[in-house]
Amino acid sequence: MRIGVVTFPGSLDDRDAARALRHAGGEPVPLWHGDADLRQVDAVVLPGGFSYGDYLRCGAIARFAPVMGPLIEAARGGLPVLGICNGFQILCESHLLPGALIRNDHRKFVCRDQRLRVENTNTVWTSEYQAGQEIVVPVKNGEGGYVADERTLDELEGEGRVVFRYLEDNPNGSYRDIAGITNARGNVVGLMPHPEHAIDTLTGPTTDGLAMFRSCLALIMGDSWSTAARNHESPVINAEGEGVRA
Amino acid sequence: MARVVVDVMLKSEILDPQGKAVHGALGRLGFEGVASVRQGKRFEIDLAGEATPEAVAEIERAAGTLLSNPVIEDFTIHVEGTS
Amino acid sequence: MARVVVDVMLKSEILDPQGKAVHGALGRLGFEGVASVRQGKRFEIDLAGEATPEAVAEIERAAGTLLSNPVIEDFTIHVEGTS
Amino acid sequence: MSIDTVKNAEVTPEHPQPWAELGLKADEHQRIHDILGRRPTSSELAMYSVMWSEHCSYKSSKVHLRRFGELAQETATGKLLAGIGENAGVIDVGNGYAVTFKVESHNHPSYVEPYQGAATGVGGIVRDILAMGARPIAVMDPLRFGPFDAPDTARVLPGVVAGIGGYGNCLGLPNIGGEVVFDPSYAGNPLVNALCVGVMRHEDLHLAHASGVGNLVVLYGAKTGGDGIGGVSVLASETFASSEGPAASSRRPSVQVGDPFMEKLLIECTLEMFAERLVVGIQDLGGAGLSCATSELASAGEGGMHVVLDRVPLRDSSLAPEEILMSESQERMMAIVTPENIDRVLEICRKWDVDATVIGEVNDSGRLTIDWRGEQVVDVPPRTVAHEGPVYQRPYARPSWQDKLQAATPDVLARPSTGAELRATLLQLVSSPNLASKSWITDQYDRYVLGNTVLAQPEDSGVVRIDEESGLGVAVATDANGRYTKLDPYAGAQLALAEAYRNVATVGARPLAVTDCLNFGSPEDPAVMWQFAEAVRGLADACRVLGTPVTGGNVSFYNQTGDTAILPTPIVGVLGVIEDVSRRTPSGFRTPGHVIYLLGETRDEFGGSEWAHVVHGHLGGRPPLVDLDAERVLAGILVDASWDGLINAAHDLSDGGLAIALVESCQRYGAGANVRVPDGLDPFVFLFSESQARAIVAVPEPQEDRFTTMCSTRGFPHVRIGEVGDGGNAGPALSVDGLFSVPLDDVRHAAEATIPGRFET
Ligand SMILES: Nc1ncnc2c1ncn2[C@@H]1O[C@H](COP(=O)(O)OP(=O)(O)O)[C@@H](O)[C@H]1O
Ligand SMILES: [Mg+2]
Repeated sequence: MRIGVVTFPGSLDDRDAARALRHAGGEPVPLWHGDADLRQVDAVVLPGGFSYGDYLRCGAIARFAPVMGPLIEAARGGLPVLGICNGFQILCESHLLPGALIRNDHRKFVCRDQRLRVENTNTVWTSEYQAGQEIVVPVKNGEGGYVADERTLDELEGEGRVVFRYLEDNPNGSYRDIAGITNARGNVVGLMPHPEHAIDTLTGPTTDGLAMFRSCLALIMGDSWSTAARNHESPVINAEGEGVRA
Repeated sequence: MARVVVDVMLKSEILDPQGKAVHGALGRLGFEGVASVRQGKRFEIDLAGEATPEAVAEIERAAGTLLSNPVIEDFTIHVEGTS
Repeated sequence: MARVVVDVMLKSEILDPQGKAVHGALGRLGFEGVASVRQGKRFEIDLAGEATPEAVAEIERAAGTLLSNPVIEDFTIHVEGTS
Repeated sequence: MSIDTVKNAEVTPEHPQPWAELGLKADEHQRIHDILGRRPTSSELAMYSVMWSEHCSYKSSKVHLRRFGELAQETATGKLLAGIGENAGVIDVGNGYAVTFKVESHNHPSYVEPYQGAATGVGGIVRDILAMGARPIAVMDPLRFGPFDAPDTARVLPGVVAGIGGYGNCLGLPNIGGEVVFDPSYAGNPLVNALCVGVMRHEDLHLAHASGVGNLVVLYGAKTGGDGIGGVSVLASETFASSEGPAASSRRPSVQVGDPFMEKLLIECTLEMFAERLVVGIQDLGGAGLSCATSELASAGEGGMHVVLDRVPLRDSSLAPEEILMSESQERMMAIVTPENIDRVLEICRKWDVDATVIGEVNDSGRLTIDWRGEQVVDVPPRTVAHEGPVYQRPYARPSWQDKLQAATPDVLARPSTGAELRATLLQLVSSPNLASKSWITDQYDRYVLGNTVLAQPEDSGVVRIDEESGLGVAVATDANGRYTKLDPYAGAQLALAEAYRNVATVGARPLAVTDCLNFGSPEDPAVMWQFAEAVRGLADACRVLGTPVTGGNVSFYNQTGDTAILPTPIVGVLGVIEDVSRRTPSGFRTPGHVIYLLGETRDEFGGSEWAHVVHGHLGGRPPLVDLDAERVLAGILVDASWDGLINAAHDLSDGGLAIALVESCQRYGAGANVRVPDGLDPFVFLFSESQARAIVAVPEPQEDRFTTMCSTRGFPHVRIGEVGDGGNAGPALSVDGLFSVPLDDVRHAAEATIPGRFET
């Protein structure tokens, strides 16, 4: 299963995302920010890092990279896209996801192992988790405070689009302890924590991150999700999280 | 050669941790009488040519797309000296 | 209630990576005619009372110590509306 | 504008020059005349003055550092692939892999502008590692600050930490360890040392040579601005009516702003050049900028180089040639490339959006010649600039106060004896700034990026995997104890090495090689110079015994305010290899019932101890005994026991002694411990002595016999002091039989409240 990993100037966790995909049984395909070409991948991961130094605003400059043109269009059409940390920031700047990420409330970069609750397993990227499952994944960011206006927040909560929530203490002042969200369709997910750094207990605190990549692979393999995605059809996701034709 | 200045501030309803910190620090420095502090960004954009209405309009477009994120920020723009 | 604004910019001879990045992005986005971009900080300080000379002097002191590092930055201060 | 050309210099011998303002001594100035057979041009004077400065020429330390060169240039794994003199030492770690590492100081800039000073310190050491042909894979940051409560410490520390994190995190380099120590002597002289580790395949090793007549000199990276040329700008001002007149000096900042994003691009595009074998020689631009890079490359290569200065891309078009030569603008590299490869090199730079310019050519003239606006402004033998600087035999003498200091032993200090007193002492130490948890600081550093970090703070050493197939990895630790070194510089330096060596072995890695950053006061003070000479002698002697060569390092002098120098602080970094990182030994107790052994001999040693410092504010006597043979045997046991799976936790004993080590091992995973004082040992000495060559280990009961046999056959002292405990429903606790018991929650609170309580705003 070919899953693209985009490298922007300043991307840092792109190799790590590729490694995680391999561990999960997928085939990572490098995508270059400068090429407006998705190379026929079945899904895309926007990795963490400091694209363009995170100058101006995190993700603000990367959003305009050539690769983002086809990516935004395909994501609107249903292509599975996961944005991790900087990737999440880019998805928000691209308006594929609502809200924005600002400076941590304590104004320091924070790197630590973070407990999260999986709030929604009906997305392309979370179907392999149990509803309400608690996981521990590293969080590392300086501008990870999720903010949006009340209306948007209520809407997200109402539609069950908060995918991950911080437990114990909120590492960055995110409104309503939001760690990750999805679009209405469940194919685009963004989160600040780093699942790609929780794939083995040698280099990470847990293996809790693997299920995120497995979820997507399961869907792609389990059914013609990828064709559906490429044909920009809207698949329905059932409780078990397997993609089935509408 | 003209200079266009774009000021970008977080919307008032968005929490501003840096402003809050500065406010606190001012307090600790024994400076009373501050009601609130907001911290934003200032862009000084030097144009190669004159600040023609077209040029300024261009910068205004950039300010609304690149320099600020309308979801959380507002911006103001002025040609230097004419603020 | 008065507002004092402090603008902090890197000294002109100091490298400004952020301004450089913005300049580059403007170019890629097809905004022509920009000679240079500098990015700095803008502090909007709302006073509980009036902007008395004493108050402004106080803030000026803070601007030179807390809000900027004279080694690499310059600041300008003005009372809003009277910039 | 008038340019001081070589021609002009020949015909105006009397022309006054500000050589003194540039820090040159009269005899040094004369030597330049003798070398050139004429007065130097302003550009040449600038080059010599900065290259002959203490920082670049090591003129005060050279005669002592020779001792390191006399060590056998080989490690347990074979000959060094590169040693002292290169940008960094290179060590063979097997499987065709080589690693390079080096620690450097950025002390003064970090005091003036904490964030940028520390940030550019990281940037500089990373470029050194890159210049060896290696991919940087981790950084570490040994730090020293003034009094914990001093207002200025609250300015410096948060800025320094944010700067190290800001730059390292943005580069995508995991921070895997360091130190944070507070002492009044560092007020006004904080120490910001930065260490970087890199990895390469043997065949990728690159050296700073400009060889191959006709090869091209490529400058790439950031544009050149007026950064960091403070002193030199007198050249650009009054004395030489250059473009902007007297304003110049004031306009030249001596602090630089780093651009980690540019550095990240520099790394990726440089590694791509290496991968395609496009680079003949390479050099980073650090202190002394182009002066250093051009003269060092030329003198290490064919011996000749011609540069056209006008081609250097400038950020500030008003710069005079001497300023361009001096500029310390960050994020720049210089590569020597054959004409066939130049197009490909420029193409790679374009791909990464990095400016690259051919500014010159290698020749066999034996001279470094530089043109500016069509005229020659530099014509010098490069060796005389780069390698044949002045060498001083600075006078040194054991200070008169040394005897008094050593006579003031801690034996007179009141000691805790009852259980309640010992418990209180423990909590007092745990919450003291130097021993308290540093997580408020280290949580600002990314330790996960690159996905190969196996151990990082608060472990004894950082461990990174370098080969995913075989699990081959390296471990690095840095240490230095300024109080020990003040009491006895010779022993103090050896103890720094001993602790770093021990820390590496504690995680299960075989110690191989050393890098060091020698932070001292003014070399013009004979007492300081004596401390320095003794420390170097001690370190060299200890390296000989342990078989760990010094592969490179850095000297930082003039760390003093007025006549008071900092505590002599020889930071020692040790690198070790571990064949399979999955065998590493963590420091934390996990499994209740595992048996805790104390390895090594415990003596009544409190000179320079944390206890004397925290409880009595006392510094006197002698540091703990140095026993390098014991360190060696202990290391062997820790490494083999880890490989054979005999131990599942190990922690070395250092500051604060056994009590602190136990607390740290319990804290890690929240397991308790019940220990007993061995017969014949005083409880206070047992708990708080800082005797060296010691460690604690947790042994699974089935392995106990094999483990004790290993220790006995090697004749190493080992005593069973207790077991890892679950604490039962009372919750985990650290209990010392018959004396006291402390709930871990109390300990954690004591340990974790201190640093945030001071710096969280
Ligand atoms: N500035 C720092 N940066 C990164 N890690 C640090 C820093 N200061 C302390 N640490 C880490 O905290 C842990 C405890 O430090 P220390 O007590 O000095 O270790 P040790 O006594 O074993 O040398 C070590 O893992 C060390 O690497
Ligand atoms: Mg240790």
